[in-house]
Amino acid sequence: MSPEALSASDLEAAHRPGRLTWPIERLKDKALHVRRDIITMLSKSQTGHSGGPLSCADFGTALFFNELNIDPKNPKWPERDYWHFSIGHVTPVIYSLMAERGYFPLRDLMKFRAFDGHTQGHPSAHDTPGIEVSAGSLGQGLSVCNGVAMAARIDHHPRRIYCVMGDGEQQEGQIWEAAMFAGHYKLDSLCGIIDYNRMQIDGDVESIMNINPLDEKWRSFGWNVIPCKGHDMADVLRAFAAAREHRGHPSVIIANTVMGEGVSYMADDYRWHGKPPKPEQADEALKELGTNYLEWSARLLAH
Amino acid sequence: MSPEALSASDLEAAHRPGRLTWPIERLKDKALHVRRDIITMLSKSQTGHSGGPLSCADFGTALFFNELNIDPKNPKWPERDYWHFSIGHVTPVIYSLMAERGYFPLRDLMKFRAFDGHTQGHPSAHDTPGIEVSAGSLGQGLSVCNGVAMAARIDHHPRRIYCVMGDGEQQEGQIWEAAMFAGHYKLDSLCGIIDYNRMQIDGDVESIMNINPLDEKWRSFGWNVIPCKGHDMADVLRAFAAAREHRGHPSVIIANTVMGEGVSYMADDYRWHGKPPKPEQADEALKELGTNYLEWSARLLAH
Amino acid sequence: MTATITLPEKVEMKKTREGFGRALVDLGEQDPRIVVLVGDLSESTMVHFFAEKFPDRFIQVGIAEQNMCGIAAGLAAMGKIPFFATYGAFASCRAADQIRVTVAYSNLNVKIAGAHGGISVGPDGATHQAMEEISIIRSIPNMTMLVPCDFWETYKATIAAAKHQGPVYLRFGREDVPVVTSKETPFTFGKGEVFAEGKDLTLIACGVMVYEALRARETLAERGYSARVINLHTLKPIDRDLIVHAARETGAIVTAEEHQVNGGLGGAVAEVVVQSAPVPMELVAVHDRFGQSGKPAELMDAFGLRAKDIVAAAEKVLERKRVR
Amino acid sequence: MTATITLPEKVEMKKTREGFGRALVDLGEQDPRIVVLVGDLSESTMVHFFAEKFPDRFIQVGIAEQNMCGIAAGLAAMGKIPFFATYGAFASCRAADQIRVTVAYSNLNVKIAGAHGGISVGPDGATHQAMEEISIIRSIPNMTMLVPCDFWETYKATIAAAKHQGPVYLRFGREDVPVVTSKETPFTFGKGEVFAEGKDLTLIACGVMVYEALRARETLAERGYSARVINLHTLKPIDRDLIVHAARETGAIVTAEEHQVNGGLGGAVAEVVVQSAPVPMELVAVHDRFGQSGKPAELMDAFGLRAKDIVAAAEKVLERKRVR
Ligand SMILES: Cc1ncc(C[n+]2csc(CCOP(=O)(O)OP(=O)(O)O)c2C)c(N)n1
Ligand SMILES: Cc1ncc(C[n+]2csc(CCOP(=O)(O)OP(=O)(O)O)c2C)c(N)n1
Ligand SMILES: [Mg+2]
Ligand SMILES: [Mg+2]
Repeated sequence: MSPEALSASDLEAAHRPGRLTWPIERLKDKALHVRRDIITMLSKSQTGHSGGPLSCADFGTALFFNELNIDPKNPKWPERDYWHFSIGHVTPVIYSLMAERGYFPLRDLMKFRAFDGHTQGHPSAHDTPGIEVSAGSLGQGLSVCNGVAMAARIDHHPRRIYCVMGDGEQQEGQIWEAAMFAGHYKLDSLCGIIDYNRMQIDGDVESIMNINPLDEKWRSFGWNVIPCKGHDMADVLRAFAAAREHRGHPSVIIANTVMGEGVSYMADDYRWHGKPPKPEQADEALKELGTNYLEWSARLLAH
Repeated sequence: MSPEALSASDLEAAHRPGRLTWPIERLKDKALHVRRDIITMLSKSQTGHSGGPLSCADFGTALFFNELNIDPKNPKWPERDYWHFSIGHVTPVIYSLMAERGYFPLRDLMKFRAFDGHTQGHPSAHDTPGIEVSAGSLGQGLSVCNGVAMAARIDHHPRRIYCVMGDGEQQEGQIWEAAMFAGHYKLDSLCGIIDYNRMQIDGDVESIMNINPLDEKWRSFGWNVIPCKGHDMADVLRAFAAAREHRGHPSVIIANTVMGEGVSYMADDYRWHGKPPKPEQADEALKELGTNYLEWSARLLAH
Repeated sequence: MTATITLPEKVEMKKTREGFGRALVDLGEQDPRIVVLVGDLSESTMVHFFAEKFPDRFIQVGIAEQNMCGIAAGLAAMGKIPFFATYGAFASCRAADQIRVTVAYSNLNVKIAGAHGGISVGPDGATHQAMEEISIIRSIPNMTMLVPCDFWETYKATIAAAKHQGPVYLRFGREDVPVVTSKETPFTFGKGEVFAEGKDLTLIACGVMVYEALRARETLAERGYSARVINLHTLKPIDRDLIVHAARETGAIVTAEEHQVNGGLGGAVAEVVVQSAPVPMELVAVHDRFGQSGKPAELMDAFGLRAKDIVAAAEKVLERKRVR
Repeated sequence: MTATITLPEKVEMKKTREGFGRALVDLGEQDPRIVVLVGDLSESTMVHFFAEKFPDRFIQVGIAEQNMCGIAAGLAAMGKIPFFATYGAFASCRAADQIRVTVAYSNLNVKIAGAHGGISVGPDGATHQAMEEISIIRSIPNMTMLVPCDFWETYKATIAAAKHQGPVYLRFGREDVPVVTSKETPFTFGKGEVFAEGKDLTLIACGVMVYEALRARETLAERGYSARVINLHTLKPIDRDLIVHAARETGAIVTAEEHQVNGGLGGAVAEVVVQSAPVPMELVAVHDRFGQSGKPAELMDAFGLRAKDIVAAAEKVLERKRVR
C-alpha cells in the first residue's frame, strides 16, 4: 500500500461531499483497501461475517465512490441520495465503506462488534451516524427504500435510492411485496443491487431454495433488470449508469459475485458466510491482499 | 328448483364418499344452488361477503363435485384429498359447498356468523368439522398446502392438494414464499386456483396494486400456469384435468371470474366485496336465481 | 389529571375509528408532513376521508402489511409523519418483526393504527378480533401505545400521536361505542385520567371498558362502595404514579380491558403494583381464549366484559381486601 | 416438585440448543411422525444432527419464516409432529401472525424452536437478541411455552414438547451456559420445579437466570437469608399453585429473566400474585431497552442480569417485606 494513500489530500478527496466520480483504477485501489479493512476488523473482533462483505466490496466501492451523492460529515444533508443494505449482516463492508468515505474514523472499525464501539453486529440507527434505518432481519430493506422513494416523489426531490440485497434474501416474501409496490408506482429513482454470490448460510442458494430464474421474476414484478459482472469495476459502473438512465421502472442490478472474493481460501465457500478468519488465517488473507495485520491495523488506528 | 333436487337419492348422490364425477349440466345445477345458498344465508345473517363467494361458486362446485376425493361424513378419512380456501372471507361459498356435499346439515347455513352457530365469519378448525386449518388472515393458505403436500411426499401418499387464493391476496409476500417453495420441491400434487375477479376491497386490483403479468410471475416461480374461464364449467373441468395430468411442477389455475357473478346488480362491482344484500335486495337476487327466500330458506332449514 | 365524568341515562354512540379518520384530516391540513398509508382497508380504517382530501399524501399499499410498515419507516426517515392503518390483528402480528427491527429499533416516527381491536368486532370472528396487541407492543422497546375510549378520545389520541416524536401504536375498535368524553375532556399522552374519584377501590380501564367501568361505579355506589375510575388510555409509557397512588389510597384494583389477560392492561398494572404497592387485584379481560362470531353485544356478555362483570370482580376484590 | 440443586465450585458449561439438537435425533428414532424444518440456520439451531440422520424428514425452507410456519401447520394437520427452527426473534415476530391464525387458532400440533433468546446472544447485537418472545407467545391462546435452563433441561423440554398434544414454543440461548440439572432431574411440562427450599423469599427464574438465582441464593444464605429457588421452565400454562404457595409461605418474590420486563416472566408471576397473594416483588429483567453488541458476559453484567443483581433485588424486596 502506497504511503500517500493516507495523505491529507487523499483523505480530503475520499471524504469530499457530493458525488465522487473516481476513475476505475482508483476505485480498484479503494476496493482493495476495503477488503483489507474487512479482514483486519474481523481478525480483531473474531466475530462477524466474511463471505458476503467480500462479495459486496467492488460494487459497494463503486456505489460509495462513484455513484452516491452524499456528505459523510453531514449524514442528514437534505440533498443526499439514500443507500441501504438490507443484508444487515454484511456490516464489515458497510462500516469499511462508511469509514473510508468519511462518516466516522477508520479506527472505529477496530471496535467492530465490541461492547464499547458503535459499530454494532448489525446496522444500528441508534448507534452509528449515517445509518438511517436499522437492519438485520432479512427482507425488510427494500420496503424502507420504497418509503424513501415515495417521500422524494411527494417532495419532488431528485434523490436517488439504492438498496443492496442478498440472493438468499430473495426467499423472503417481503422482498416481493416491496418489488410489486415499486413496480406498481414505477419508482425509477430506486435502484436495487442483488449480491448474487450464489450462497447462503446452509449452502448453495440453488439447492437450499432456488431463486432462479431471478431476472424473469423481477421483470414480471415490473422492474428493469440489469445483469452485471460484480467484480468487474467497468461493468459495475456500466450497470449503475444504465440504472440511473432508465426511466419508467425501478431498476435492479443482479451483480454476479463470488462469496469471499479476494481471499483464495474463502472464495466460493459458503462456510465463510458467517465466521471471521482466525488471526493466522487473517495474516494469510492480508498477505494475498498486499499488506499485513500490523501495517493495516496501524493505518486504521491512525485515522 | 325441481322438487326431486332434494329427494333422498339426490342427497345420497351429493353426499357420496369418494370422488364424484358429475356431468356438466348437473354441476351447473349445483352451482346455481350454491349461489342461492350464498344469497339466502347472507340475507339471513345480514353480515358477510357477497362478491368473492359468488365468483368462486362455479370452480368451487367443480372442485367439490367433480374433482375432490373426500368423504364428507368422515372428514379425516385417510385417503382424502386436501382442500383449503386461503381467502377465508369467502365462507359463504365454502360453507355452502361443504353443506351441499354433506359435511354438515344445510340448516347450519342459516346460522352463518351467528353466536350460536359453528359457521364462523372465517373458517375455524375449532368449530366446523371438515375445516382442517383455520384461515382469515390472507396469504397463509398456500404454505399450509405446501406442508400437506410434503407430508404426502414423506408418506408416499397419492393425496392431491387444492388451494383457492384471491387475486388481491397475491399482494401478500407469503404467497411468493410458498410459491417459491412449491416450485423448488416440484410439488405436482399441489394445485392452486386463483379467483381472478379483478377486484379487492378498495377497488380494482390493477389500480390498487397491480399483480400483472400474473402468469409470468407464477411461471418464473416454477409453476405450470393454466388460465381458464372461471364461469365456463367445461373450461373449468378442462383446467382441473390439465392440472391433474401435469407432472414435474405444481399447477396454478388462473380462473378469470367476475366478482358477484350471477347477481346482475352485484356483478363486477367491488363495493359488494364485503357486504350482504339487504333482504329486499336478496329477494331480487334470488328471483334472478330462479327461487325466492321463503322457498330456499325452507330447503335449507329442512336438511 | 381529574375530569369527573358522569354519564347521562342515554349516551351518544359513535365509532372510535371515526375519531381517527377525522383527526387525520385535521392533521393533514395543519401539517404537510402527514402521510397516510393503508392496506386495502380504506373505509374500515376510515382513512378514506384523508385520501379524498389529500390524494398526494395518501399511499395505497394493497394487501402487504410488512411492506406497508417498512414504507412508513422510510417515509419517517425522510422527515414525514406516516400513519399506516390496517386491522389490529395484522398490524400487531403480520408486521411484528418490521415494527421491532425497522421501526422501533430505529426509533422512527411511525404511527401505527390498529382498527378492529377486541371481541366487540363481532361477526367477523376470532381472526379479526385483535386481542394480543397490548402484550406484543408493550414488549417492544421504544414503542408507545394508546388505547382511547371513545370517539373524542380517539380524535385526541390521533393528534397526540402525531405530536409525539417516536413510534406510536393506536388501538381502536369497530363498533359504535358510548361517547363518555367531550371535546373538552383533557387528554395527556403518557398520563392516565381519573374519571371519577373514589376511596374503596380503583377501577382501571382502557378502550370501551372505560364506559363499562363508569357504569359499574354507579352500581357499586348503590351498594355503598365508592370506586375510583381511571381511564388508562396510555398503556405505554404507563402512568406509574397514578397507579401507585390509587393502590395506596384505595387498597384494591380491578382492571378491565377488551384484550387477552396475559400481558395486557391488567398485567401492566400488576407489574407496577407488585413493585410498589402490592394490593389485591382482579382482572376483567378475555381469559386466554380466541374470540368467535356473534353480535358485539352478545360477545361482550359472553366473554364477561360488562359493567356487571366489573361489579362482580370489584366485590371479590373488596372481600379480599377486607380479609387481608 | 422439589429437586434440591446445589452447585459445585466449577460448573460444566454447555449449549442449551445442543440439548435441542440431540433430543430431535432421539425423537426421530422413536417416532416416525417427527419432521424438522429450518430456515437456513441448520447449524445455529443444531437441527443438522437430525438432518444428517433423517434426511427424508428434514425440510429446508430457506429464508422464509412465514412459509415455514404454515408448512409446519400443514404437516401437523396431516398427523406429523413438526418442529420448525430459526432464531427466536424471527420465530416469534416474523411468524407471529402465522402462529396466531394458522397454528394456534387451529390448535395444531406444531413445535416452534426459537434459538438465540436473550442478551447473552452477544456480538450479533440487538436484532438477533430475542427478548420479546415470552410476552408475544403468552398472549396467544392455545400456545404453550417452555424456557429450559440448561443443556439437560432443553433436552427434556424438547422431548416433552413432542409428547404434548398442541402447539409449543421452545426458547433457548446461543452460548454455553452452566449445566445445573442432570439427566435425572425431574421435568414436568406445565409445572415449575423447586430447586432449593427457603422461607424468607422466593427467587423465580427461567433459562440461564436459574443458575444466577442459585448463585444468588448462596450469597443471600451468607447474609442470613434463606431463599427458595423456583425454576419456572414452563411459562405457559403457568404453575399458579407453586407461585401462590411461594408467595404465601415466603412473602416476597424476585423474578429473573433474560427478557424484556414488560409481559415476561415477571409480568406472568405478577399477574398470578395480585390475583391470589399480593406480596412485594422485584423484577430482574431487561428494562425495556434493546440489546447491543458485546461479549455475552459483558452484556449480562451491563444489563444487570447477574447473581449480584438478584441479590440486590432480594435485599430490596426483603426490606419492603419488613416495612409493610
Ligand atoms: C428474517 C431473517 N431470517 C434469518 C436470518 C439469519 N440469516 C442471516 S444472513 C442469512 C443468509 C443470507 O443469505 P444471503 O442473502 O445470500 O447473504 P450471504 O450469505 O450471501 O451473505 C440468514 C439466514 C436473518 N438475519 N433474518
Ligand atoms: C393479512 C390480511 N390483511 C388484510 C385483510 C382484510 N381483507 C379481507 S379480504 C381483503 C381483500 C382480498 O382481495 P381478494 O383476494 O381479491 O378477494 P376478493 O375481494 O376478490 O374476495 C382484505 C384486504 C385480511 N383478511 N388479511
Ligand atoms: Mg448469498
Ligand atoms: Mg379479488
